Amino acid sequence: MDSRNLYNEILTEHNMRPYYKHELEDADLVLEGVNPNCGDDIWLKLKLDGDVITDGAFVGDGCAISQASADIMLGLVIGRTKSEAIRLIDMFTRMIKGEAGEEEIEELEEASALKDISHMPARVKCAVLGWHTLEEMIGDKGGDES
Amino acid sequence: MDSRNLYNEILTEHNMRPYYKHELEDADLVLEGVNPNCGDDIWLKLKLDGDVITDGAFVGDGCAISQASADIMLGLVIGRTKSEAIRLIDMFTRMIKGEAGEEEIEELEEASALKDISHMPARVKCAVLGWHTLEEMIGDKGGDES
Amino acid sequence: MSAENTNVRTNEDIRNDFVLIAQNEYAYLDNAATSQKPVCVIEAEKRFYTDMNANPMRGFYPLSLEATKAYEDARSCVANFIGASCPEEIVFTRNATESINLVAYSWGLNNIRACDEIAVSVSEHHSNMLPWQMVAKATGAKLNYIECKSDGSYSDEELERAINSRTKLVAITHVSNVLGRRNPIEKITEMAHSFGALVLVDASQSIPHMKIDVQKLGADFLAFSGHKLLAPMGIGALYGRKSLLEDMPPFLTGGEMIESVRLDGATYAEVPHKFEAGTVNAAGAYALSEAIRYINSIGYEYIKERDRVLTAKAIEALRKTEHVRILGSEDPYDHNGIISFTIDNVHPHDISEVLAQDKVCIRAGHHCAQPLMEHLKIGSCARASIMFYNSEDEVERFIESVASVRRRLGWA
Amino acid sequence: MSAENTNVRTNEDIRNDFVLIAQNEYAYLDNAATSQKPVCVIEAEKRFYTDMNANPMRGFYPLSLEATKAYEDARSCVANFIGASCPEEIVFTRNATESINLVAYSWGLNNIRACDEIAVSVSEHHSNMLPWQMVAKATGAKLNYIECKSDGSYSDEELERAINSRTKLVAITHVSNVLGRRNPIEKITEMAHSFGALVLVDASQSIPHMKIDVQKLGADFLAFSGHKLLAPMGIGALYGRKSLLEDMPPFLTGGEMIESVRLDGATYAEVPHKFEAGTVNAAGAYALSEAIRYINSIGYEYIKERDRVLTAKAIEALRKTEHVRILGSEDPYDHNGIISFTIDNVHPHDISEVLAQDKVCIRAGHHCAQPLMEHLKIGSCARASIMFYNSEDEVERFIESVASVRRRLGWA
Ligand SMILES: Cc1ncc(COP(=O)(O)O)c(C=O)c1O
Ligand SMILES: Cc1ncc(COP(=O)(O)O)c(C=O)c1O
Repeated sequence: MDSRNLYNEILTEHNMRPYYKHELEDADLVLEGVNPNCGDDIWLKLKLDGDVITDGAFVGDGCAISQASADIMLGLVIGRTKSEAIRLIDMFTRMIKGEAGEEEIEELEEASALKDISHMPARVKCAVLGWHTLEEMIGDKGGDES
Repeated sequence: MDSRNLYNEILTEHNMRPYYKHELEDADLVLEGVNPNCGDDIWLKLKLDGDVITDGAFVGDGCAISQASADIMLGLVIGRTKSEAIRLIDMFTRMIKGEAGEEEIEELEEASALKDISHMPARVKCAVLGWHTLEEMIGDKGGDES
Repeated sequence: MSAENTNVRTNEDIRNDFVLIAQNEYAYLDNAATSQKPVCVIEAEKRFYTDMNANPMRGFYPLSLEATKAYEDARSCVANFIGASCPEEIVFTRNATESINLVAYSWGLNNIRACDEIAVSVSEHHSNMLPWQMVAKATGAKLNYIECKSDGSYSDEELERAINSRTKLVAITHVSNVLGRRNPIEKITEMAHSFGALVLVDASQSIPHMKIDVQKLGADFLAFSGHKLLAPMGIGALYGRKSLLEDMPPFLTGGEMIESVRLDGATYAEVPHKFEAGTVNAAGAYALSEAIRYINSIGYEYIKERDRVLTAKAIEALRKTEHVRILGSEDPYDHNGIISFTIDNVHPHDISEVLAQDKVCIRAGHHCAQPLMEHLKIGSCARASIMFYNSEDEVERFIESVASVRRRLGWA
Repeated sequence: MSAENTNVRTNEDIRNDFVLIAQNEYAYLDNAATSQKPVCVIEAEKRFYTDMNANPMRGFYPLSLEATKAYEDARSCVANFIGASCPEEIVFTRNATESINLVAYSWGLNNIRACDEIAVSVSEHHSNMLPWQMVAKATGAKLNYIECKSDGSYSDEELERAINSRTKLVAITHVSNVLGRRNPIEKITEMAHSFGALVLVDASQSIPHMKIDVQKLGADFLAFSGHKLLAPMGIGALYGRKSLLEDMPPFLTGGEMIESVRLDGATYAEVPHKFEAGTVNAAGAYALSEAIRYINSIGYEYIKERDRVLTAKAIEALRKTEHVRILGSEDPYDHNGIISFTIDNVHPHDISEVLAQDKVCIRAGHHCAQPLMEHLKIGSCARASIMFYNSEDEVERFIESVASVRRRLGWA
C-alpha cells in the first residue's frame, strides 16, 4: 500500500491545469457521474460525428485523482471511434484492477500514470469515475466490445 | 455463593406439605402476587378481626422457595396484629438483604431457614414474594411501622 | 496445540480451545442460551483492536482501510458460510432479535395489509413472535399460529390450514429452542412460495449444529446471532434476498448509511449499508468470521456426531430416571443437542438451582417461548443443551445431579 | 507499568496503555471517528469471556449470575459517570445512532403531532438529523433547523426563533464533530423546558473530553457511543429520565424484555429492560465500565489540559501555514480537540491521502454532517482530532505533513 508516487507529475499536471475542464456548447451527449460516498461529481460532455468522438469536455468537482483521470481520458479518446474508446475503457478498468499486461498499459499512454491506484482500493472509484461515465454514455451503442 | 444448604429440612417440609396452601372461604382480603420473570404466582387470602390476622391461606404455583416461604410466613403472622406482622415483614426483608441481627433472625423462627438466600440474588424475589404481597394487603393501614 | 492433522483432534484437544471449558469446573450445558468462545475468537477480537483499530468505511489511511477490509471480508465469509448469492445479502446486526425486528419494521410494516395473514409457529422464541404481533397490530393483519403436536412436529393439514392464499409471510424457526426439533423448512418455503408468500427462517438454534444453505432451504430472510455460534456478544446477521433488501426502506437512520443528506431529506446507500446505521461493530464481525473459520475446521460432520452421541446418552439415562419427563421427540436424533424436561413435583427453577449447586449449568423457565409452554400445558421446564465441546463426563455429572434432585428436595 | 502514584504518569506512560499508540508508527489523529482502546479494556472484554461467559438475566448458575452482575454493575457505573439518578435511566444500545433512533421511534412517533415542531441544529451529525427527518415525515411535524454562525455559535435570536411554544423536542449535539464547539446546552434546556419541550443531547463528541452531568445539563435524553470513549465497538448508551422511559412503548421486541407473552399480546418488563430486546452485549457493557474506570483514573482535568495544549499547538502552526483555512472558532479552547480545515486548491481527500502516506491518520469528507458543510458553503473538509494520549510529536508530524501537501500536489 505504498502510494508515495501516486501524485506523480502527470497526475498533478492534469489536476492543476486540466485541458478539457470547461463548458462545451452544443454537446451531443451529456451525463453526470457521481461518487456519492466521497462527493466526486463530474458532468461529461461529448460531440460526435457518426461513430467518432470529435470533441469532449467536463466540469465538476472532486479529488485530484477523479479530475485528472477524466482529463487524461478525454485526451485519449477524442478523435477515436466509440468502439475504440470502449476498448480503452475496458483496458483502463483492467489496469486499475491490476489485471492489464505491459503493452496494454503502454497503449493507455498518460493514463498509465494511474496504474498504482490498483493498490489503493479506497481510491479506485475516484480513478474510474470519468471512464465509467463515458462507458454509460456510449457503451450501449459501442458495438464490438469483443 | 455456596447454597448447598438452601433446601434444608424446614424449607422442603413446607414445600412438600404446606399447611396453609388451600382455599379460604369468606376471606376479608385477597391479593395476587406475581414474579413475572420466573413465573411464581400466589393468591394470598386473609381473615381479620379488627387489627388481628385471625386466619390465612394461599394458593398458587412456583418454586419451592416461594411456596415454602409463603407457608412459613402465614404460620408466623396468624394470630398477630397487622402492625406486628409489618414489623416481621420488615425484619424478614432485612434478613434477606443480610442486614438483620442475630436476635431478629431468631424472632423470625422458622423463617430464619431462609437466611442464606441473602447470598443468592437470583432467588431473593422468590423468597420475598409472599411477604411483599402481605405488606401490600395490610401495609397502608398497618400504623406504627417505626 | 497438538500438531496432528485436522479431524484427528480429540474431544480433549477441542476442550482446550475454550478457557472455561478446559478448566472442567463447570459442566456447561446451557449452550442454547449462549456458547463458549474459543481462544482464537477472543484473540481475533483483541487483534482487531491492537492491529487495525479505526472506524471503517470512511478513512483513507491504512488502519481504516484494513478495518474496512476486515469488516467486508467478514461479510463475504458469512455469505459463503450460509450459501448467499453475494455478500450484499448479509446485513450485520446486534443479534437475531434485531435481525428479525429489522424485517418486521422495514419489510413488514410496508408490505403487509389488513387483509393479509402472517403465519407464525406457536413454538417460536419471543424474538420471532413479538415483532409479528407488533406488525399485525399496526397493520390489522391476522396472525395465524401454526400449532405443533406435543413432539414438536407439524401435520400437513395444519400447515395447509395456516399457510394459504392470504398468507404474506411465514415466520418460523429452523430448530426450536425448547424441543430441539428441526422444522421442515424446505416444505414450508415451497408451500409459502406457491402462494407468493415469503419465509423468514430463525436459524439461531440451527446454525451451531447443522450446515445452513439458504438456497436449499428456500429462505427469503434468515436470522441468527453470533454469540450462540462461538462469536462474541453484540454481533448477529440477517440474510435477505438482494432484490428484497433493495426494495426495503431503511430502518435505523444515521451515519454511514446514506449517499447524501439535505435539510429536506436524504438518499440512502446501497444494500447492505443502507441497513447499517452508525459505526458498525467491525471487531465483532471480524471475530464472527474467525468463529466461522473455527466451526469449519471442526466440521459439521463431527458436530452432528457429538450432538447425537451426547444427546442419546443423556436421554437414555433420563428416561430411566423415575419422575423425569422429557419433552419432544422420542428419538435423540431429533433433538439437535437440546434436552428439555420436567421432574414431578419439582419446579424447574429448583431443578436448575440444585444442578447449579453441583456446578452443572442448565437453564430453567419458559425459555422465551411462553406460548409453546402453554400449548404443551406446562408453565416452564428445565433445559440442558449440548455443544460439540461437551464431554461424556459432563453429561454424566448432569445425569447424576438430575437423579438426586427429588431426594434433595425432600421427596425421598 | 510504572509504579508511581496516580496523575504523575507521563504522556509516555499513558501511551504505553494503548498498543497501537505505543508503537509510534501511526500518528493517530482520527479520534473523533473512534478512539483507540487501552489494554485494560481489551483485557476486560477478554476476561468476561474467559471468566464468566454466560447469557445473563435468566440463569441460576454462578456463571450466569456473575455475567448478570457484571452487566448491571456496568449500568450503575455509566449512571454514576453521567450523574443519572438511578441505573434504570441507562439503556444499553449498540451506539449513539441506535440510542437516538430508539428515542425517535419510541418517544418521537408517539408524542409528536402534525402541529408540533422539532428543533434540530444544522450542525448535527446525520445520526441526530435523519431520525428526526423520519419523525417529521411520519407525523407531519415541522423540522425547524437552528442555524449556527460560521464559528459554530448560535445567536440568542436564532435560538429564540427556533425554540418556541410549538417545539416538542430539541435535538442538539453537545459538541459538534466538525467544529468542536461546545453548544450552550444549559441555556437550551432551560428555554425548551419553559415551553414544555424536551431536549435530546448528543454527547458522542463531548463525553471523551468533558465531564457530563445530565442534571446540570438539564438533558431529558442523552446519547453516546462506547467506541469513541475507549470502549469496544458494539456498545453504546441512552440516558433517559425515568418517568419518560417508563411512559414510552418498547422499540425492538423479543426475548428478555417481556413480563409475559400470550398469543394475543404481551406485557413488558420494567425499564430499562423493556428497551433491551434479545441477548444483551454484556461483555461490551463490562468493557465500557472498565473504559470509564480508566477515564476516571486519568481524570478530565488532565484530558482537558492535553486537549488545550495539543490543539493550540496545531492551530497556531496551521494558522501560519499559507493556504490553510481552519474552520470554527479562533480560540483553540473552543475546539475540544477537533481541528477541521481546508487547503486552497486541494481536495480534502487528497489532503488525507497525502497525510496517510506519512502515516498521519486524519479524516476527510463531509463527516456525516452534509447540511453543515452546505451551510458553511464547503463540500467537505479535512479533520484532525486529538485525544489525551496523543503527543506533541504526533502533532508535529501532522503539521509538517499538512505543510507539504500543496507542494506534493504540484502547487510548488
Ligand atoms: C456528534 C456525533 N453524533 C453521533 C455520532 C454517531 O456515533 P455512532 O456512529 O457511534 O453511532 C457521531 C460519530 O460518528 C458523532 O460525531
Ligand atoms: C430460536 C431462537 N430465536 C431467537 C433467539 C434470540 O437470539 P438473541 O437473543 O441472540 O437475539 C434465540 C435465543 O435466545 C433462540 O433460541
